Amino acid sequence: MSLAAWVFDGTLTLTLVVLGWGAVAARDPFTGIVRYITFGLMAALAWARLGAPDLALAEAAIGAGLTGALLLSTLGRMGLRQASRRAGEALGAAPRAPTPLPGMAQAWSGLVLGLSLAIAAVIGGVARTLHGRNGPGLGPLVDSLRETSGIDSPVAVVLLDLRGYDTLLETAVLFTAVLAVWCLGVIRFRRPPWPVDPVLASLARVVTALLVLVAAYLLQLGLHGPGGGFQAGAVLAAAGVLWTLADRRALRLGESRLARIGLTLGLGAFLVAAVIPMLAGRSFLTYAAGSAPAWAWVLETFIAVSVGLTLTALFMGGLSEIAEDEAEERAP
Amino acid sequence: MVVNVGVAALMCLGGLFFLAGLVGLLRFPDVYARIHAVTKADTLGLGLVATGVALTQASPVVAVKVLLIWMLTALSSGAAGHLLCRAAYLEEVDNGRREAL
Amino acid sequence: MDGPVTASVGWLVAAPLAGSVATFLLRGRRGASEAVLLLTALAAALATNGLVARIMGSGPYTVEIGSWGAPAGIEWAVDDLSAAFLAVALPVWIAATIVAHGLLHSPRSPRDARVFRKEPGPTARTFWPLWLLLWGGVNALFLSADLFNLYVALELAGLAGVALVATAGVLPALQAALRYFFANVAGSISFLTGVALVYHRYQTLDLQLLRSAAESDASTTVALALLGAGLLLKAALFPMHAWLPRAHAAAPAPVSAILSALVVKAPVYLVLRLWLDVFHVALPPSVLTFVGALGAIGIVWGSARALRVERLKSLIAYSTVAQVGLLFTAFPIVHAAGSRDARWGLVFLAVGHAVAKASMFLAAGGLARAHGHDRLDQMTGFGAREPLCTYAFGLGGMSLLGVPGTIGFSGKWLLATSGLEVWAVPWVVAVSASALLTAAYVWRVLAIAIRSAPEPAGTRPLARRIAWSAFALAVLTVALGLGSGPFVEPLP
Amino acid sequence: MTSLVLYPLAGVVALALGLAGLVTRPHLLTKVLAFNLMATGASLLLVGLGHDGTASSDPVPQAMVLTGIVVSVSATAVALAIIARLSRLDPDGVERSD
Repeated sequence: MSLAAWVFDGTLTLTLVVLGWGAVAARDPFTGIVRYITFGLMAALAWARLGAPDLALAEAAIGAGLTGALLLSTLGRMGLRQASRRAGEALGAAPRAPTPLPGMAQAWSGLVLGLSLAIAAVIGGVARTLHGRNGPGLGPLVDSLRETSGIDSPVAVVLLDLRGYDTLLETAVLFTAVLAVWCLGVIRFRRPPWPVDPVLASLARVVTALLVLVAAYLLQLGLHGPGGGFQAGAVLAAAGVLWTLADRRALRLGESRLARIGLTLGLGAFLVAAVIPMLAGRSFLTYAAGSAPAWAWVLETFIAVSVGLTLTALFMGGLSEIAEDEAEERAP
Repeated sequence: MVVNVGVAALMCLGGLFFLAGLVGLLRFPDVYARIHAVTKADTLGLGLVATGVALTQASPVVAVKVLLIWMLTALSSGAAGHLLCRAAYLEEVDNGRREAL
Repeated sequence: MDGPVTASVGWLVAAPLAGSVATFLLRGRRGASEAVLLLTALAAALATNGLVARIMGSGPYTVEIGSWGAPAGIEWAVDDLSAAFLAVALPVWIAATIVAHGLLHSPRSPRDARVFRKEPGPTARTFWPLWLLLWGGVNALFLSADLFNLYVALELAGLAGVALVATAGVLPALQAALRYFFANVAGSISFLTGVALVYHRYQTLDLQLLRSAAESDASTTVALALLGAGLLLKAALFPMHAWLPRAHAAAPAPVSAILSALVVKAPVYLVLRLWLDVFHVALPPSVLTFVGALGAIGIVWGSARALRVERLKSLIAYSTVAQVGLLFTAFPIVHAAGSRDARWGLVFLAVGHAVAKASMFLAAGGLARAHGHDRLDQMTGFGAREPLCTYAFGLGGMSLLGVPGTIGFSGKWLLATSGLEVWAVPWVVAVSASALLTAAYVWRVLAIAIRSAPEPAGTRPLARRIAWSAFALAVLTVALGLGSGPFVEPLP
Repeated sequence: MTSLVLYPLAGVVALALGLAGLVTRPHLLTKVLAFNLMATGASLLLVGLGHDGTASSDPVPQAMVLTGIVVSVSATAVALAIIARLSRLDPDGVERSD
């Protein structure tokens, strides 16, 4: 048993390290992105092995899936040729001066890699002494507080009640990302897209319905076991991405008032949950006794909607109407 | 016992199909053949493995879920294979092979 | 225990975030943004007022978010240190908001229109929501007493900062924003790694519990190094400073003011909190010597660059590199002296820099708007044209170099006297010498201001509220300076 | 010692490889990849250290990593939007495009 575990864990971690390095060291970014997506899927396996199904779901959907889709669509916006040859290297910095000595660049890379690995060795040494030494952490305490709170799932009770404030700020980070992407304006793909494929269009219809169902299922599961608002939102975002690909005119997030409200639902609901107790003289984000499950349900639902919309909006990129706004504002 | 042997056989057979798909991916000469190898063999392989897993489940609900996963994968990998081939065709990847279709 | 006054701290985070959502949703309504900004500022002012009153009255206190308490829940902890930063942050935010409003809504020069016609720049649509998110994020940083929560707040403030730099929309701004981004996330992940080690070493993330549990051992040292390295990168201490001057020079002026005054100050505050307060017993003193030495090099390097650059905003940005170096030079003094005076000296220096630098950047923004550019060689004689902006810049500069009567002087005086008591002579010399270098680059600008020259073509008058906001902050450095003596004395 | 110790160690290695990539790889998209690699590495460390196979797993690091994953994708999206916009503003880049 132990040997089998060592073989399995050894293979998985080695694959992770090799894929990770492969992604970063790849010659052209496309190869790197594909390797990174594979890395993300392997990381999802690792989360499952570490007893964290919530993370496995989130990593597969967000870490591998959506991040990969974002990277690939950026590559498409940069133009394949430009992206893979030189422009990506020259952007962001002044053109590199030719290195005075041949091999200088390699020496520099080697030096940095060596230093990084030395740092890793130090952290790894400390990590080995810490691993499994100090018992279950806050697990038992969280378990004992679950009854007080009323939320069943240990991860959900941490996420929505005990450390709900972290999650509030996290929804604010998501909101920041949408605003940042929108303020940069629309960036079209380098080449006009191909006509939408009928197979893709019908797939989108079927799968979207299924994905909404899956999202609802994950949402309902979230208060009792693995799943919840973020995972459900990620699944909704997958539907949104598919829909965007299949029918480019289907979603005009920024132009729809409803969609704008939807984007802010997660943060908005959290703020309401945080402020109501303050108005009643209690502390920030203190749910009234016994109402935590109800709040958690509301928050999870709103988070799912806004995460789904937010991630879709991030994938779609900026809005064309910003340019018009700009022109309007600048008229004398 | 019989079930266990059956499960093992299904899983091994599924694994073999995965292996065949992998060999095809690495060895076939052009993009269409490679996509063909992967999508077909892997879908079948996953189907066999999923059937094996479903048989081991005590709860029929979980078994149905496992088979549902297989059906979704079949749907999406078929569509993904189609889209990849279409992209390759429109982009004229693997010059010369386009006439072969 | 949680009276309304205590609980009202929450508005410092809730009000800006809610304001952000409101400005986003009410886009396009006439006067809506203004109303939301006004309400946000009012709520923040009331909360800050309650907080400072409570600190002066009954000392440090904590607020249990969700009423769970540490270690399961997250807490806000307010003491004189965080109160000082929050109290100073408020006027800086208000002044910068007024200037941002003035710059966004006053008619642009033809040159601006040409630059911005094709590419998106700051618009009311995304600017105010991002601005308020940054406000909330920075407040969250000064309040939080939980390591992981600090990580999330660092990410929120960092990402909003990057986005606000990018709102300038032009090529150098985007390149600077991207560099800022990479420095920022590298710092965040270093911090997160430190958080992971601390959690598994001490089974808690709460700073107050960590303070009593802290021990000196290998894992704590490595964790402190990782936490510190991340924060020093975000604070732009000398060899890790390269991202700062570009980002702060390229951002819209009010954004530069906030970034230099507050966003860079938050990691300095956190290093002070973690190294010299929470993990005081576990910190090897040699680390502080090292950091102090880097700070001293930073003073020289930043000032030397500030003497050479061609643009006013770059000059002020390099001055930030030098001043951050100065703050870290003071760390060994605070550690060696271990006295309340030395600590307050450092705090005065930090908040003094916040107010002074904000007023200088806002003045520079006004000057750049009036001239259509900020190239120093084509601004000769701006003192006569924009006297208020010039006074603001000059007074801010006086505070940086520590002219008696300003808050900068109080800080340096307290540091020097307590440093001399423990014979930390090299550090005292470095702190004092920084004044000479500061004087050099401030004088470089003032010399250009007072030289008489014909008005360059294309100069336009400036909206009054822009100059007045910058000037008000500059006056605040003097007010704080005059107030700082008695303010320190009566505290126990 | 169980084989689960390999996960935090792999996390640390991923962290180092990501850092090296962030510093030395010139392509901007690769830098974004490297930063994501670092984030995943730190997460593996955070969760992996608490899980030794004996105790039920600690939900607190899991919740924190869930937050971390969402924060990472937000940051990635911001960086990518800036990169895409840069590729339009850089005159060389535009001319050399297809």
